Amino acid sequence: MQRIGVFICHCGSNIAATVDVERVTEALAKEPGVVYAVNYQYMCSENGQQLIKNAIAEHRLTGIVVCSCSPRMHEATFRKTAEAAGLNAYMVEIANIREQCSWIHKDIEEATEKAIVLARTAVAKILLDKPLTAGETGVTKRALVIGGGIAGIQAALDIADAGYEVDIVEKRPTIGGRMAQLDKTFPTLDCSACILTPKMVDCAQSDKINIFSYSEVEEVKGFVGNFDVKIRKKARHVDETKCTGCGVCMASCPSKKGLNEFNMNLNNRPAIYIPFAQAIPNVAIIDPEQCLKLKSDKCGLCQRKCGVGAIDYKQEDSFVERKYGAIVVATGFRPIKLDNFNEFGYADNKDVVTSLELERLMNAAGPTKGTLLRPSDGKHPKVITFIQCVGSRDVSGCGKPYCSKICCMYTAKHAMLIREKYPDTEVHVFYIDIRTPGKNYDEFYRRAVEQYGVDYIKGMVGKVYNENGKLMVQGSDLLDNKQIVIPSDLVVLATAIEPDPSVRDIATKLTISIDTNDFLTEAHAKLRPVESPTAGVFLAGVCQGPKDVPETVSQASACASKVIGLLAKDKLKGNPCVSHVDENMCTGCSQCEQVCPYGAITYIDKEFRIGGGKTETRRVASVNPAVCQGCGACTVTCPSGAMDLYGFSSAQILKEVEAICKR
Amino acid sequence: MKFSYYPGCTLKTQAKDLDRYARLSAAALGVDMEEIKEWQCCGAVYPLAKDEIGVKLSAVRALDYAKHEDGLLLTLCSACHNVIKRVNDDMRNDADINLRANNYLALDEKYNGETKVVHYLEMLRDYVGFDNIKKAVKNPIKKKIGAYYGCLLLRPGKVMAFDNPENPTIIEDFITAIGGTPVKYPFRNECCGAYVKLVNPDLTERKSKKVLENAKENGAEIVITACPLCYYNLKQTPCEDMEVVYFTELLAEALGVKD
Amino acid sequence: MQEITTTHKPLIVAFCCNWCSYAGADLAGSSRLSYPAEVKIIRVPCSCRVNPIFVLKAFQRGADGVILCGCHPGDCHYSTGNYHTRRRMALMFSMLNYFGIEKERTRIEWVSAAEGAKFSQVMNDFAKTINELGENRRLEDLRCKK
Amino acid sequence: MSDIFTVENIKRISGTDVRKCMKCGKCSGRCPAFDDMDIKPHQFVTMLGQGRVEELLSSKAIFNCLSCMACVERCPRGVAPANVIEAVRDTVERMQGGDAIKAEDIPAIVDELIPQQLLMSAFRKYKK
Amino acid sequence: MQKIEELMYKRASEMLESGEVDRVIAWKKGETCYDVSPATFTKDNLEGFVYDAFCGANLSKYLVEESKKGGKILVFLKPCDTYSFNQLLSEHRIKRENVYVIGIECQGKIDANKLQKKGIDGILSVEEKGDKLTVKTLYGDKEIAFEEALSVKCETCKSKEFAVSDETIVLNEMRDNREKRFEAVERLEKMTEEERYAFWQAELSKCIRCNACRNVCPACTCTHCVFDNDKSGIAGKANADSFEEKLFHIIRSYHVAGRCTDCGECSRVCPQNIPLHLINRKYIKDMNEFYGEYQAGAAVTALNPIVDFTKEDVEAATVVGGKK
Repeated sequence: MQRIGVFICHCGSNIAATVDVERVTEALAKEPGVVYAVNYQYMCSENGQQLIKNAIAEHRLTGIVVCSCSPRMHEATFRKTAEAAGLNAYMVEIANIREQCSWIHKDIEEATEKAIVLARTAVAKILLDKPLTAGETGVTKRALVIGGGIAGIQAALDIADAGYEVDIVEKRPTIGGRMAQLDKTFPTLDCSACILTPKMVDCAQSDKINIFSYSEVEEVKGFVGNFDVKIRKKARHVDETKCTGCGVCMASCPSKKGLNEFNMNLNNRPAIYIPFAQAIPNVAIIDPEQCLKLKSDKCGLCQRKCGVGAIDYKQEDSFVERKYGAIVVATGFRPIKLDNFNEFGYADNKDVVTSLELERLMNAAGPTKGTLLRPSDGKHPKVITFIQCVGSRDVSGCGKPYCSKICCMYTAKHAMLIREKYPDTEVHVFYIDIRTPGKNYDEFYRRAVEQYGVDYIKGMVGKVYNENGKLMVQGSDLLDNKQIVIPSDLVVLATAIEPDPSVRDIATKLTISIDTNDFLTEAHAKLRPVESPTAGVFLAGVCQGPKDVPETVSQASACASKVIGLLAKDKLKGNPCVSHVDENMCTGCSQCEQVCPYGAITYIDKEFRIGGGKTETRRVASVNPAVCQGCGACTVTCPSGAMDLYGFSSAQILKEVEAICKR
Repeated sequence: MKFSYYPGCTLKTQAKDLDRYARLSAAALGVDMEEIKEWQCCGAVYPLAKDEIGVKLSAVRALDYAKHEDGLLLTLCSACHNVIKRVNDDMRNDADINLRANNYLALDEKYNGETKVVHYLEMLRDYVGFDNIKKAVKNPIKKKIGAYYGCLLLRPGKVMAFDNPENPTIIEDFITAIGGTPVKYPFRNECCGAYVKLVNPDLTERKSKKVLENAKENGAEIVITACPLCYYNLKQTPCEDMEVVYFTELLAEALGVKD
Repeated sequence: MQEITTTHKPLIVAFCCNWCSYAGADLAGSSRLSYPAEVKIIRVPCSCRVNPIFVLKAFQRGADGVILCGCHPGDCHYSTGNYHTRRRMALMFSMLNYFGIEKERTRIEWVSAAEGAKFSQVMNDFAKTINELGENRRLEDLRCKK
Repeated sequence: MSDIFTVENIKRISGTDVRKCMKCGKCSGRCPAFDDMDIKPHQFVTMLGQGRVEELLSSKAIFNCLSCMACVERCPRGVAPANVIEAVRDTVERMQGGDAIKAEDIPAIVDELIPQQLLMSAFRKYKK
Repeated sequence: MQKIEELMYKRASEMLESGEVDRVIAWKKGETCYDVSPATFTKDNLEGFVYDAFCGANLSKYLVEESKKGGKILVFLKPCDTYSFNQLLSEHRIKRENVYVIGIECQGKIDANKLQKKGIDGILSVEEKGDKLTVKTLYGDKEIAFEEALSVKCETCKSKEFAVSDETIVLNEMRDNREKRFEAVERLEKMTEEERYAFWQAELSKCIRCNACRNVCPACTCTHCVFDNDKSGIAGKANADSFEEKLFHIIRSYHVAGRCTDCGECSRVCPQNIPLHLINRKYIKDMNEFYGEYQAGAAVTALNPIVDFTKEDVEAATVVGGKK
């Protein structure tokens, strides 16, 4: 006979202000099976938990129902509490009377009634609960980092530093990511390459880090501690082990009209190329769309020129299968496409550029060798106008509803650098709001105004058009209540950023959730910001939300510490809420095996006594509890009801339905 | 190919050319334009106020008529196009307007935006195809031509869904098809000054002048339009060596059916 | 004579998968996006844990509407669970409708952990639909010919 | 007609939520009739939000708005300043003597080429 | 038919004699000509062996228990029964190597009830002559159209091909009337919800929970049925729990969905003449429409649509209640 205790939390006033906790306590005390019911201000507090422990001992409770916040919040807490008091951790049920009740209802009568129903439902369920013990699985002591930008690099270096193996999978031919494209970084104006490339080299030199460049994650199976990942190494048509990065092939290539992605397509590169001087790995790659040999079997010059015989036109995609204990997702971002913002004339005017393009135009390794020249005619721009919030904070459907977070700072940086290097240049910035929270950030922006004399105009630009060779920037000066037109030589659009589109595919493969803006969802917005909802998968960098370099690095290191914590364990406690089969019921029809996504079900021939001293051999299902993840697909497929799920048994759910429907 | 055709008042009076050349060209391209019966004025401007239903009813009548024909309503005048397309959008997406309009009209069967509104230019692009026009051209118009879109064809972009509202290309593609050289100029989608002509003619003249000067600066010899009001305002604006014509006139000329 | 009128209080059972929809419901809660109290949620690990029997039981015990919420297709925490749900429930709901149960009484919605607003909107909408349909007696009475 | 009623009515018939405005000024940055407006497009939105309806009703800008929809097209927040302006204009014109144009004025303005479309538009916009 | 029976008898006795098979599953005469039941025959006893228009029973299910006894079995299967046999093979309920299948000609089976309803009583024997059926009765010969006497399960026929067989005995071309298969379901679909509800309430209220449908169904081969399992939460015999009482048929049909070959045995055996096959057939029709044509039992290796899926599957909201 079960003896159930019910503990009703006030959650301060979060619950108690809307739910009459006294009435809930009285009602629950009368429920069959309930021997004790009490309410308390904060059940999750030290005192609250002590209250539960005492009650378990005093009333010889066999199970507890806590009516509080979402089980996603404190189920684990109360399981530990129960365990500490000698109960089985799974003899705990939570009635969610905060998120599903007090927070969404205003009427006390209505909320109290609903809270009572929810609590009764939990009691109905716990009466059928059974003590469960979690199984254990081993941990593969290796991590996978998806994305080789600054987030991925930092995470990999930190994990490797703790002594664990790390693989970086980067879809581009080199690691480095967006940060490698930046000229300077705010708020200190260090050269981006100078602080990034040593980290890239560290990755290449670490014996713990293995870089799969120009590779993509093909398939992910398994679960925390035991992921099986298939990696596609795309054909680069150059043998990585032989290429020395000498660059002779690049000089010899006759097809030189490829767009240089690293320079934001502002200049050209040959069909065989190394993305940039400090690329890691420093290995050439052939663009199959552009290579004459691959397209029409003509040429072959690079192969003839290559001194080490690294060119392999016949190379095909290959696959690597590896096991990992943890995965870090760091897939980064890209600037949005500007097709919906033609009022700024980006499509028609070469001298309207995005901020990332400006980074390349200012960079010593860029198309202009670091001298700021207009793309149209190669002249020095004398008047430069910046437009902020291009595509950010836009709910009209043309852009992104969020603030891209980094634009105010990099625009101030650009303005400052231009005024520093070319003091005769006039710089205007159209802004809606300036958002510079962060250490030394607002000071940085003010320097642009006070020290460098950048003209900040509060207002938005309505149209950019070409007139007499000038880019006419027509916009509002709201503080002056005027419409102004600034004839400019160069217009820079602080373009919104969005998650790299590859993240959708990765999210699907890892079964982690993505929000309406394609950012990955963290397990808890405040308390678990670097964990995904899927155990063993962590998030770093802009794939989780807009952030700048220092924030990205912090998050990457936080991810690394989570990964290290996970890999340091030899065994992981599994989820005991797994499927199990009643062999007496099982007919061996194979349908459960067909729906199991994990291959956790196999069949065995087993002898059964059938009475009269006789036996018969029947084929029955068998569940591997270490592999089963507890989705329950098999339980519904099974016509005979032989399959059931611990913790969510059919009988329990039916009782819950009955409790809810009891009027 | 058959379309129910809504000409509109102005095409029966001051803009007869716009209409006549459209019909001649359509015939040459094998498009059947069947003028709908007993059409009424579209209301000339789309009423922005949510409580204005009466002005929208004639558009709904025309739409309902076309629904019972081939479901395609062809328009030519930019203003009619704008009004009818937007009213159609209301009938599809604004439950309140839909309800009230249907209550007023008491049609046999409710009208819920089933008809597709097609502008003559959209018809050329999506049903005839500019490639086919190119093949049908007998006298290529070898001139530098500036397309003048104005406001009504393009905005609001999401409702009109005519072309990219800030970087349209449909008329430029049309110009290329009839053998001309399109001149893209930034003011092609700016307002000509519209009806304000009657109360503040100075504003209208400034706006129209800016459009023509901008087209000229970019090298246009002719400016073409689909809107009788733009046509009037631009025509009234003194600008040397700049012709303003309806696009259908050039089309008829190119197809060799201009009488 | 005074007529006693009892107003029917509708009852809606919502099965929510732990990973997406239940989290979406939590988000609706923490964002204070209300939905009617007649909606009561049962937490299941995955929408594919929902046996059609549970749906029938709910109706039989007097539920006026049953809604299943799961991760968006392709985003299932267990990879494929919601694909199974989609088939099973399309067939089961179609069958219930074949027996004359109003098709509006059953619904599947895909709500992610980030879609608190959608969760609230879905529940408001479903509750409104169920309120309009009124009391559901059909399944209960299916074998009792009056 | 009380002010609060007028404000709410203008909000209602404009069909736009002025609270969505984030005060970026893009509407006014784009407006082709900006110089002829005593109250600017972005101010219409702000002032309606503040309930400053008297000022709006006496504005001359309502007759210079071209309804070109550029402000609506470009608003990043889905606000429609042109609808607000039209709602104010309609409110003015629905009051007695509110018409901005009278039928008897027309013959003097009209030339023989003027298209019906222009007359109809003007009548719709300036007269009830 | 007489001729077929002779050939069948000949093969059965040959194979029993030669020891190729140990037992034969076929039909056996009862007290009256229409009281035919499935039976196991051995070498010593082939008495009562029959095959005529009353042999409607699907013999495949009997193999489940019979094959456990060891030895090799000869079974006679009509075309539609072969699908059930195949389906059972795919569910590992029968070992293929233990069974010798002879596919036999079938022109549709008749229902004595239908004859009796037409006022034909005292039936002694029947004789098929093309489209006509001659019934010898105590009160003289009666002739009716064969079609009018067809058992409800044979009114439409899903196939005249043998999904599996080791040999066949077919002398005449078999009548094909499969195009009408979903007509009755469609008629119900076209009704309003209220009309459908009234229809099923009228039908299902006749049910006496005799379990005949479950016991005869070749897809219902669970070791223990959920309805008999106290732990399932839905257990119960008649009236024990009103839930199960009311929803027995919905759940039963769901449990066999995707595995039901549409053999029609449920309707054939129902003492209350409830058209149970219309429930199963609705699932089949839905599956065909939603997920592509599928015939359970057509192939042993095929994945049943209820355990299969595609990423582009239709949503319930767009298909339930038909497209509007």
